[in-house]
Amino acid sequence: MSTLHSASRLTAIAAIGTTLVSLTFSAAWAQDKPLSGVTLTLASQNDQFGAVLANLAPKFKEATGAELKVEIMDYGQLLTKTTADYLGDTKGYDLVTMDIVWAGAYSENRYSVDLTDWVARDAAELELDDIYPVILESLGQYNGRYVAFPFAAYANVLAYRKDLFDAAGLKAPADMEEFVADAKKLTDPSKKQYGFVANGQLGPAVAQDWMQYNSQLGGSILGADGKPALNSEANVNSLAVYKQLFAEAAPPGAIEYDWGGREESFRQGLAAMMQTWSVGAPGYSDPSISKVVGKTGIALAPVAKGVKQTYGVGGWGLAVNADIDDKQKEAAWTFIKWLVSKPIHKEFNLMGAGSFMRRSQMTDPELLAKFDFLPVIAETYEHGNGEYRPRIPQYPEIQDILGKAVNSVLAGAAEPKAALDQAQAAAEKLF
Amino acid sequence: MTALSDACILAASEDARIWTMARKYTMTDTELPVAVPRQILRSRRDNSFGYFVRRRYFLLFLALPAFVYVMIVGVGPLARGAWYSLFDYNLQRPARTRFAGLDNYITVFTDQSSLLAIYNTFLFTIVGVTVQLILGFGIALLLWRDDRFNRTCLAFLLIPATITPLVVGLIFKGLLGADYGMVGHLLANAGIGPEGGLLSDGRTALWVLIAIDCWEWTPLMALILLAGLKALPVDVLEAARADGATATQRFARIILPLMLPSVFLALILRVMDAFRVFDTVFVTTGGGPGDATQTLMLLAVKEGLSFFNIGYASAIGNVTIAFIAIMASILVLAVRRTDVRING
Amino acid sequence: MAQITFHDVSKLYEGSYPAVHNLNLDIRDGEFMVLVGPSGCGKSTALRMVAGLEEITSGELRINGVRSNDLSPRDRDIAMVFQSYALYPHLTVAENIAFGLRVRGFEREEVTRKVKQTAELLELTEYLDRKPAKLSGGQRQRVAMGRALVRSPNAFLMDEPLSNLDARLRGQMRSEISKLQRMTAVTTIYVTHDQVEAMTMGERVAVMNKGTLQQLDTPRALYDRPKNLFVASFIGTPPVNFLRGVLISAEGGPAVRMGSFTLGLGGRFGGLGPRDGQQVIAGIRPEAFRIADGAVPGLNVAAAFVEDLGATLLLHLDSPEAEVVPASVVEDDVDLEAVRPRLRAVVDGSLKITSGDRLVLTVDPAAIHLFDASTGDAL
Amino acid sequence: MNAAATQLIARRVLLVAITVVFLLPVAWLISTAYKPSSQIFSIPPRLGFTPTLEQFRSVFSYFHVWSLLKSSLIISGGSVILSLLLGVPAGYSLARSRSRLASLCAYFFLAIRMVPAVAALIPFYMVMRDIGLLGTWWAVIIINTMLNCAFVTWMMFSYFRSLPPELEEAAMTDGCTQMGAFLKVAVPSARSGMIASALFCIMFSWNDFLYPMFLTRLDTKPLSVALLTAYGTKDITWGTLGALAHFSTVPIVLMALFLNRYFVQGATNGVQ
Repeated sequence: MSTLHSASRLTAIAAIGTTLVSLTFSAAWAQDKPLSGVTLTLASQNDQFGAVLANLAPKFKEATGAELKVEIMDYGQLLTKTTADYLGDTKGYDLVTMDIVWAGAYSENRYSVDLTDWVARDAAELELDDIYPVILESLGQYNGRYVAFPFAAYANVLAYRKDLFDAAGLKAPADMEEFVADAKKLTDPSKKQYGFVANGQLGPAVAQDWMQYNSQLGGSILGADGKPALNSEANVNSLAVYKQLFAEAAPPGAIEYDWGGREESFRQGLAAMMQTWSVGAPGYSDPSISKVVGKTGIALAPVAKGVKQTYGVGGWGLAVNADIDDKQKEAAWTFIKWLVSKPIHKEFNLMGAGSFMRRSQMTDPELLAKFDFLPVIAETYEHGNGEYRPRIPQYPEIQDILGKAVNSVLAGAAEPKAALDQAQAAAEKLF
Repeated sequence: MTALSDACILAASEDARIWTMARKYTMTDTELPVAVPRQILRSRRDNSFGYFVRRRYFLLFLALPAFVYVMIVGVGPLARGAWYSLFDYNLQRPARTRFAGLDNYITVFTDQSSLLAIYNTFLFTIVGVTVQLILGFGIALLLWRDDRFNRTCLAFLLIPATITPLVVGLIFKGLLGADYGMVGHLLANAGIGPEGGLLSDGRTALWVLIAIDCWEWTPLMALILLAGLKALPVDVLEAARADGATATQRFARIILPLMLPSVFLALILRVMDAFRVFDTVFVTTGGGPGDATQTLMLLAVKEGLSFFNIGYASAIGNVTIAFIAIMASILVLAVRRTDVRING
Repeated sequence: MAQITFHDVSKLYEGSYPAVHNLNLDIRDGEFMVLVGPSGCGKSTALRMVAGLEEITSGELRINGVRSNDLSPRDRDIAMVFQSYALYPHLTVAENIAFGLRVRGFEREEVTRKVKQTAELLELTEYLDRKPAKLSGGQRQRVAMGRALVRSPNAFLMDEPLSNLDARLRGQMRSEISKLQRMTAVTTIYVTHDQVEAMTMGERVAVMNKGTLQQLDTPRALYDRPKNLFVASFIGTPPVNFLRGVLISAEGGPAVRMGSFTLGLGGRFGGLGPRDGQQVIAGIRPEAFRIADGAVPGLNVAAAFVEDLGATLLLHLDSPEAEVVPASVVEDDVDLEAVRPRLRAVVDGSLKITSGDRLVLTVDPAAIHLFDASTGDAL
Repeated sequence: MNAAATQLIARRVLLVAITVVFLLPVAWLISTAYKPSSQIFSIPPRLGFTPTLEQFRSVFSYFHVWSLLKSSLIISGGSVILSLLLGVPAGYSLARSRSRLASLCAYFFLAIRMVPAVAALIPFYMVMRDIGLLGTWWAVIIINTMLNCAFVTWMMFSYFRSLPPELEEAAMTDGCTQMGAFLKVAVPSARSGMIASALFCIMFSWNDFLYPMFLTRLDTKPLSVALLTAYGTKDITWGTLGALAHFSTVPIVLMALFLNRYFVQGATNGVQ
């Protein structure tokens, strides 16, 4: 009886104690975490980093007290919904992942908070020197002002099948001329073996891939005056080469491929070479989705002879919605700083985001152990070019016009010159 | 709109008449014989106006919510859209907005992409719906007899129509792909069709899309026609059979004329939807290759929801509405005419 | 129980002749009133106006002396039996019968009791749990009756309630409805296009045509003293014969001359006076003809064909002498009449008459109806 | 065997063949959802596979499937209920009205149904923003209801016109109020018409993605929008799509299978 009695008393005291302790603790938490009670909504492209961002949310809450909700959307949906959000001042999203090519539109319409002053203020905290200048410039700035802050940079690299190259006694192509020749050599439709694969699908897919090749073949979308020069001789030639590659060295279905289809065909062993964003590279050695584990190599993207040795850089910045109130803006900036900080960004990449952008990451042994292609990326960034796709406000329309032109050429419905002339006429109307 | 305002006016004028009557009769009320049932007396007092006026108000009251709702939620935004279509108006470049008059409409009818889109949309609708009507009628005739076997068949046949159109597009994209697609691979091996798959060639892509639409909607067509068949008067058909009409004669002379209302319903529903085709095209070809499978809705969605070119997108939308309305009117007229010719 | 009065009631539709035109009709408490006429004559419209299903354009409808033009059907407290029966397909027989009581808020036990009683009366007890779709035509008709009978309404309104039944069932139900009406003594308005139903069931019958009341009378009076050509032709089977004639003064007093056949009218008109020479139409019922035995002057006819009905023969006769006028009634039952008007006579079934036989017919002057040839009204 | 029996068998064989042709693509979609990723893309494509639920696991890791399903249910359910509440009375009213403008009015409703989504979407978006419903289920329900109730009105107009008015007249002489006659007699006897039009509405709302894509947010997103997202994603395989498609198609297919009897009945009266 007495033991029972004392036991219950003990329980009571313990209960009171815990309550008191938890009370003090939660008060302390509230003090420690400046963003308690804040909820940030992030609109994310459904690249690899999307899921990683969502997975990092609890960690961010632990660090700052703020809730992070990540809405992952496909490219078209993301563009449409975030633009609608900006235009309607609906404050649906606090943070938006901004494709490098949207920078012009963001800047012109003041969709996002100008982060320039904050970047300058927090330069030390951000460790800006550790981030490649090309990335800061093309993923974040437009006309010298920060419309977003880079968080996921991609390098355009050459992915190739070492085994096939070795078997044919070839080395990874050093320039575009070799690339074309090798692609043809390694094509054997009877064995379902193709030398090359790229995006052929109507829309952004074909436009972006072609712009990549175009740049490496010496073409340019804009002329020296900043106006479209789609039908320049260099562009017509490069489109002819692109068409030739599709006709002679690509899997027949490539005309319907977007990024996913292209990667899939490489992972399935259908194609020997492709230029691709570095972000897909880890997938080649994942046996659950890849049939070419251990047979692939990553090299610098080849550039045509006589063309300046620069490599494509792309990726995403985080923009802060200009419509939200100041407290939310501060919180959003806090998140950006937190995410790009050295330790978190390393973890971000370790979790599979594929978004390397700091010099320190290129030599980090832990990362290197997992991603052996980092030196290639480092080299790409050193000579990076983020402007081969013009980041002007009219970019979406130009991309659409180009996509249609290139896709028609690939489908055999038009000749390169005629298609680009027509595209040029359409593009001029936008200015 | 007109019907309702008409009813309102009717009710109002009726109102005045009733009031004078009511005054007249309240005087006679005092002289009522005792035998009058209380119920009648009570209702006299409760109702300030007569039953038939209340009947009109009642019907009006039933229709009004839907009408008001549609006006507010539908017609309001549409009217705004019609207004926008007169402007060169891009939400992303508000500074460049200017009154454009009919320029947007002129563009719709001169621009190569939109002309092709109009052509494709009509081709898609007319060929698709015609094929669906013929196949659907055939299936409906097969399913006519009402037994368990046919009911089961019908239930399964309806599955394509219930599948999300987005998924339908994905299914066929997956099946027809030249490299991994089951059908695409077979065709490639047999050397049939373009090398890159049926959807990758401008000469075949639209026909494939029509075929997909037929796959998806023929069963629904069959369902509506079957419903019409089941509503046919049995005695007429039996009389025709007794008169010794062959199956073909019965079909051409009896069934087809009597089925006109169902055919009309099926056509009007399908034409409306086919003309607004979007989902399946969006995921299979996205309008490509080039502009080969561009449709009006695809173009409108791209202009409106990707480029926020509201003026132009609204113009395309309005042209689409106009085309649908014209086709629907032609259908209505055609059916009336045939109906008059057959039924006198 | 109610008295129902139509006072100058009209129903107009835009762009067509009045469906009902200045109808004056007084239906007494407890009376069985039949409205009869060809289709489109306005009888159903009149009935529906009583029920409150049709709006009255002008005039006054009184139920128990109260102007009821603007009362809702519910407030009129009448029961109606529809031609299509209008049974609620989603309710069982019992629920169908109980419906009117339920919506009027009767107690549950009372409803059950009354439904049971009514079902017994109509021999529907074993079908109470069935849905209407599972009933035969006759059973449905009885359910429709039951729905009316279960309440004690001001009046029963019946709109061609028997027209969907076969002939035998119809005969049976005719007497049953009459019986039930007498039993309940509820004022009843019964609409039909069938003059047999009208004659056998109605205490009084209102004959309507083209929206106008032609004659309101007892069945016997309608038969004996039709007010105009329409009523004469509508009432009686086989229908009356019309012969064109002219009134003359003959030796034996006034007479009507029809072609070469002159028939003395006995004392019926006294002196003709101004009527002498008036164009008339003579209506002679088929059963009024007698076959003359030789000497007597009569109408010479030839039998075109003979229908042997057992007890009687129905003769279709061609008359070269007199001009037969087609009856102007458009009736579903009596077709082909207009094609070639023939005289019809009903004679004793024992006579041996075959087609082609030549006969002489006479008529009792008292059985002849005379109508003004221009107005069609009885003289 | 007599001619009639032979004919019957021929008809049935033909029907089965047609049904199989129509179902083959569906079967392929279903099968991809049970294939391991490595077997979906094989060259040459093959029929046999090792069944696995891997794709379903992957769907659940990418998407909040239950939340998507819930949104889809709420949006279609809400819109169908509202559409019936608005459309059935309106269709009844137009069918019973003696005004010559009634059928014109019915065609007006049909015309509303034809409106292409883009034409109304952006203005509607602004309105929803102004009244603060953006991102909620209500926004989608409201606009879907506009289209669906227009359709229901038109369909029920045709349906009620094929039903004799005597039923309601009988009810009113039996002592019903007008509302009583409508609710207790007209509505129950139009059951199959209502089920048929409800099915059409559910199919529309469930499958529509343009409106919800624009008008919903993370927590209110329905399945159709997620399908769109999945389609545009590089690392989501066909199998995962196939598995996700299960959730978006199976409920509707089941509904159609169970209710197709009403479909036929409803359409039977609706077309006359």
